[in-house]
Amino acid sequence: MITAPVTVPEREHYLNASYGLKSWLLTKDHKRIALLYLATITFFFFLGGLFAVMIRLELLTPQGDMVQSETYNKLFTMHGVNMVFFFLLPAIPATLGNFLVPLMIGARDLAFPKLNLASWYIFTIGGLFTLYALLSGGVDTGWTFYTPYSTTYSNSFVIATALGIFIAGFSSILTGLNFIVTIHRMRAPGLTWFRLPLFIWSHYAASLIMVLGTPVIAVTIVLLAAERAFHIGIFDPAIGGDPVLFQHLFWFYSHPAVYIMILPAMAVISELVAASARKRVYGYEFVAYASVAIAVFGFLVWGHHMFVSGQSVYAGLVFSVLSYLVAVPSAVKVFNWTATLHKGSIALETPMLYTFGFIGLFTIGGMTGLFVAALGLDVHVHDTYFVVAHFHYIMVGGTIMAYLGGLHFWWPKITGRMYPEILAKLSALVVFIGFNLTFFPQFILGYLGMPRRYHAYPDEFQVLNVMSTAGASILAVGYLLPMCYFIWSLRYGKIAPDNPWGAVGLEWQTLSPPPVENFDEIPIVTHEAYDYVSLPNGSVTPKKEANVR
Amino acid sequence: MRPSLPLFPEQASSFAADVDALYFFLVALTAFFSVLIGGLVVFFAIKYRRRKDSAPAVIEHEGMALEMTWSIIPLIVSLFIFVWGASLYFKISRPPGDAAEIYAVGKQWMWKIQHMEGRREINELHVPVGRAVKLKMTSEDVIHSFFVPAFRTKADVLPGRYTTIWFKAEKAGAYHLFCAEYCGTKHSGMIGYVHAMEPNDYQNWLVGGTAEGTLAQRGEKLFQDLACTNCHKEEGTGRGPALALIFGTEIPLEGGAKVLVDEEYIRESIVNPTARVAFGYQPVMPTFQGLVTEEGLLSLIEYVKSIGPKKGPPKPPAEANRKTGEARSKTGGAKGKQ
Amino acid sequence: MSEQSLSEHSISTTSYYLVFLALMVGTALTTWIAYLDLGWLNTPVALGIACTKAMLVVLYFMHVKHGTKLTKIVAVSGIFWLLLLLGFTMADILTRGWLGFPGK
Amino acid sequence: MSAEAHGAVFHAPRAHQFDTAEQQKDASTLGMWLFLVTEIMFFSGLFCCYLVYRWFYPEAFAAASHHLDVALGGFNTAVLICSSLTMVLAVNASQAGKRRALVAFLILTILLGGVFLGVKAVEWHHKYVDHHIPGPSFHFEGPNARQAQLFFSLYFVMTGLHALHMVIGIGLLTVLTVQARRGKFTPTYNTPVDMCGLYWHFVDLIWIFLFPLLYLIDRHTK
Ligand code: HEA
Ligand code: HEA
Ligand code: HEC
Ligand code: CUA
Ligand SMILES: [Cu+2]
Repeated sequence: MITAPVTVPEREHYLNASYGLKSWLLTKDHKRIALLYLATITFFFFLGGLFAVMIRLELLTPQGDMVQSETYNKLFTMHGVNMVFFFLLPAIPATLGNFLVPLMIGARDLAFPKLNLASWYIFTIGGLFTLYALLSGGVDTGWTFYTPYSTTYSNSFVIATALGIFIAGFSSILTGLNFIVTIHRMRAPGLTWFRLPLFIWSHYAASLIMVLGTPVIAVTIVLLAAERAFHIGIFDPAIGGDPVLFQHLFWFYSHPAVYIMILPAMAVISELVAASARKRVYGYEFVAYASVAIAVFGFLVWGHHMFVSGQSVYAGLVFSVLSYLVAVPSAVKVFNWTATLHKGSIALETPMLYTFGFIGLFTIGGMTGLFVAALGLDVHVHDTYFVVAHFHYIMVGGTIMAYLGGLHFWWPKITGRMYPEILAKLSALVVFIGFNLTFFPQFILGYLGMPRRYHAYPDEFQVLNVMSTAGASILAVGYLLPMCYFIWSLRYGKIAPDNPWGAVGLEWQTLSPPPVENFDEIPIVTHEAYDYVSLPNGSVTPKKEANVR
Repeated sequence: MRPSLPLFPEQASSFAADVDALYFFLVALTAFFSVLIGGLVVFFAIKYRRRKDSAPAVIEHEGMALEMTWSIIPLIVSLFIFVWGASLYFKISRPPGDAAEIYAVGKQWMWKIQHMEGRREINELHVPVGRAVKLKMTSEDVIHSFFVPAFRTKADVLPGRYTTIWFKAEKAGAYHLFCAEYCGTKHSGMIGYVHAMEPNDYQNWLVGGTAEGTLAQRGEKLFQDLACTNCHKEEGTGRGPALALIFGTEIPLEGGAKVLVDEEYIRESIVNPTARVAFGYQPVMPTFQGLVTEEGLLSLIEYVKSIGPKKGPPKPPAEANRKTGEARSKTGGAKGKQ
Repeated sequence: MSEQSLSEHSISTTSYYLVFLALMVGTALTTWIAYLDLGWLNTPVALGIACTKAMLVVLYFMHVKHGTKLTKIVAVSGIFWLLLLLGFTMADILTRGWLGFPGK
Repeated sequence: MSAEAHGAVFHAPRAHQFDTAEQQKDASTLGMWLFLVTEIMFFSGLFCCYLVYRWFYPEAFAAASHHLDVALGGFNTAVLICSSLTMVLAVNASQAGKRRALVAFLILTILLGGVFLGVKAVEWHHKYVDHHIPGPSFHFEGPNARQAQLFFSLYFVMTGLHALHMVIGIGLLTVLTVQARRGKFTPTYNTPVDMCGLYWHFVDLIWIFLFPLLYLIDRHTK
């Protein structure tokens, strides 16, 4: 696939406006910060992936033969911590969101560019803390840090890891705060709330959670660290502390946090569906409100992680019924996306393949959420591989699919280069197959009763585990491919036009890659989002006409 | 060994089939919605795929009716699942009145089981088939979780607190017992077997144990060894109240409140005696925290439960209730961490 | 003119002094009441006074009274989410043992 | 909030991403309020622990609370309220363009904050002397000694984090004072003073709740 490097036409844009490491490390341009984040989280993704591969290799055989059980426990903890806090939470908001929110609302930057840069530094410092914990021996509490194991019994680097998460939490808060203020205060003239792309609505909703939820995990971690360091006994049963209280505080954040992970993915899917079908998203208002509903009601269901924890039966009832209520807006979204395709004009490029993957896998993942939200059934499947499969279906099958789809979709805008289409389609297929082979057997394993966080397991579970491991190796190939061809395309990719997909968002009205200040002239918006009627057939209108004045 | 590929766990408890019914319903529902949505997506993608000459997308009229349909149907379906799941949950949570009691203590990384009749076992639990069994559980260190897949039930085991789990085995056999809550290095080694036995075999097994006496007898011995008798005299003449027949009753506390004497309260009275002080007494009882193991505590509790008016045969708690004429009330229960 | 536009309304300093006075009185009051036996009412009354004081600070010192609607919404949502955390946690704590079995 | 209407005059430094100074100020205010909401949620975790444990162990909490010094706590409450007053007067002065008054009120606020921290330090020292610092050396006379430790754990975490906020606030105010002396703030540009004011009042707010919750539990029973 090696072709001669294509020379870039001399035009100033955000990538070539200044050169040198300093110009990147001190940048206040949201687009460059997005790329800084992209690099950082890619690192953490592959680190987390490396742990995943080691987990899967260990589970190839029933005996705990590849690594010691201490090591195994550290592997899945570091896998979960890395993937959740240092990859998936910032994955879409801090990269695509950071890049696109100002572009989509016709702003020159986020409201607080310095905070934005600070958030990246904070994130990186948090990551370094966790890396330090990892290199000096790791941590073995599970990503949930349940007390009193984490406070009193674990001999690993709990405080350093927790501190890393604490610090990274502030980057999340800053990102969310920045988005909310930007969306409220920086919209281009004429861009009313109901003309906003759904990408913005979803990011707004996710930002609400970041702002409202993250501080609670922060203070919980402070208490955890204080208890561990000084034995002050906040959660210590020996002096009357209640370990279940820790779980309440932990899940008050960590359940809504799963919606921080899925809402931005839904944001991407709404854009991809509309652009690929060249059609307004069906039921725009419903999809928009559904985002906010998920964010708000998502705060009321955290106790569904605690159905067998010694929480009261009545609290279990409340949390269960609310979990079902919060599932409905997700269902509404799925149905509306499907309806958008009806009578669309559907392009089957790579982003759309990932979109299909997302819709299908999110449906399965979400529906299995209904299994685990069913009180009587969760008693059986709680803390088994069924739950592991449930959340990987949503987080890997859902969010990562959307993330990859979004990366392909906006890659031309971000870099000014096209990715290789055929190779991309092929890897989308590899990811899809590898994914299902990895995680579908885990549903069965879970219902059979294989508990999670098990280093060794009874023989009868082996066949399914072997399938899962085989799938993971296919999945690894599927993730390495895009990384390779994306890097390849930076130099050798075809030069991208300003609007390769014929889409109508404001971000497509500016150049690829965008100029430093995003727009030569701040657009005035007179149309609702996805107005493919006024721009028939998605034709690329000359820039000046793009937004009728 | 020939590889085997099981797809479904054995059903060995009274509610296993009920749980599976809900499971199969949900599997069918998931299959339905996944096929529906996946099918539609693929169908539309093919039918309306963009060709060189294909017409632009058709903007449809957006019907409120459609939106309502696909909001309300999932709502109804999911509430239906909720009700089903919840009723099952009550069934799984609430042991029948005649359930036999067994104590379990979780500890890094083993299960210690105590039968009332005196037998003790580690990582094994023998239960009779056809009889409901209720386990009172606690932990000596971190949180564990008692999980028997074939019985479709589990419950976390917490330090400093008692939790309950119950089941009725329906089929003789040996079933996996797992610890399902991550508890440290050998979490995956904290496993064992539940042996469900025919009632006769079970009786034989029960009496086959060591001659340590019943749990209550062991408790009585401990009660003497720890010199509890110095203060808790039978006639109530000591510095502490007489403990006969208090189990299951409500007793007045210093400060006007009342408390239901249950396992939790007795445990608290021993490890943290001054937290709630019986009416008319001084807070002089020393704490025994650290001096008694969780198992010891269980035997003490069992002893307190068993003390009758005179040295008679141990009375089951239900009977004690009736004697004192006090009903177990829900609200009067310990306000603390039940 | 621009001053008006930027700082919305300037509250007169007298109202600041009045609020200050009310806060001081509230502090004295709450301390005094704590030494009276009101039965179960002691804590609610103390919290009531604290809430009133907090309201005064938020409305006058923090200018929410003359702030935008959005500011009000943001301030209220903070309190609301605080109550969510407390309320739903207590939903568990208060109902433990309702079934009459330890842990249920 | 039409920008054109008032946007005619601004001497304020305006960042490139904003169209008008008003938009910038609006954004800062909203951002600050959102930040305060995160602060509320941060403390809410502590209030949650407090509520649960006080519900579990009312007697222990009352007994432990009686070891706090109401006089010092009350005095500190008054000090903080005074500092809130001086802070709001500082904001007022900056809006009116009175540089002298602004600097004076800022310094007063810093001093009051210092007094609060000093008194706090004295209180903590008492606790240290009395072995009421949670941990291995904790000692408490009377029943419920163990649960009393829970109270003191929360007491220290809550007042400690509150004091940390005060320290940060004093740091910010010091920077402001220097800037104010240099005449950085004008009637049209005083956002930083405003924002610091909001922060300072928030810290006061937290204390308004901490005082009755920590110091005044069942005082009448003693
Ligand atoms: C991005 C992440 C993400 C998302 C979006 C979700 C979404 C949901 N989750 Fe999941 N969950 C996790 C990540 C996520 N979860 C993680 C990480 C854990 C484990 C944590 C740990 O213990 O380590 C977990 C665990 C978990 C549990 C605890 C299980 C246990 O430990 O025993 C529960 C219980 O209720 C639950 C429920 C749900 C529900 C009801 C939804 C709903 O929001 C899903 C809604 C979606 C749909 C319903 C699909 C679309 C709908 C249709 C196609 C139409 C048909 C619909 C109907 C008929 C209703 N999840
Ligand atoms: C965002 C979240 C996320 C993501 C993306 C993943 C991705 C994957 N996860 Fe993860 N997982 C979690 C979140 C996630 N997981 C969480 C929260 C837990 C619970 C932890 C706990 O219990 O505390 C968990 C637990 C968990 C378990 C259960 C462990 C146990 O309970 O004992 C398993 C087992 O199969 C697993 C597997 C996988 C696999 C195969 C992938 C694959 O998708 C990964 C694919 C990626 C790769 C394969 C990388 C490819 C690259 C290379 C291999 C090259 C490496 C090279 C260099 C570093 C240069 N995960
Ligand atoms: C120094 C004397 C003393 C010793 C020794 C003592 N107790 Fe007590 N006990 C008391 C007093 C006094 C009370 C009542 C006040 C209270 O509730 O704390 C009491 C209360 C109790 C209660 C609660 C009964 C009720 O009516 O509230 C139980 C149960 C109990 N003790 C069990 C024991 C056990 C078991 C031991 C030995 C391991 C023991 N006690 C040792 C003095 C003692
Ligand atoms: Cu015990 Cu896991
Ligand atoms: Cu959840």
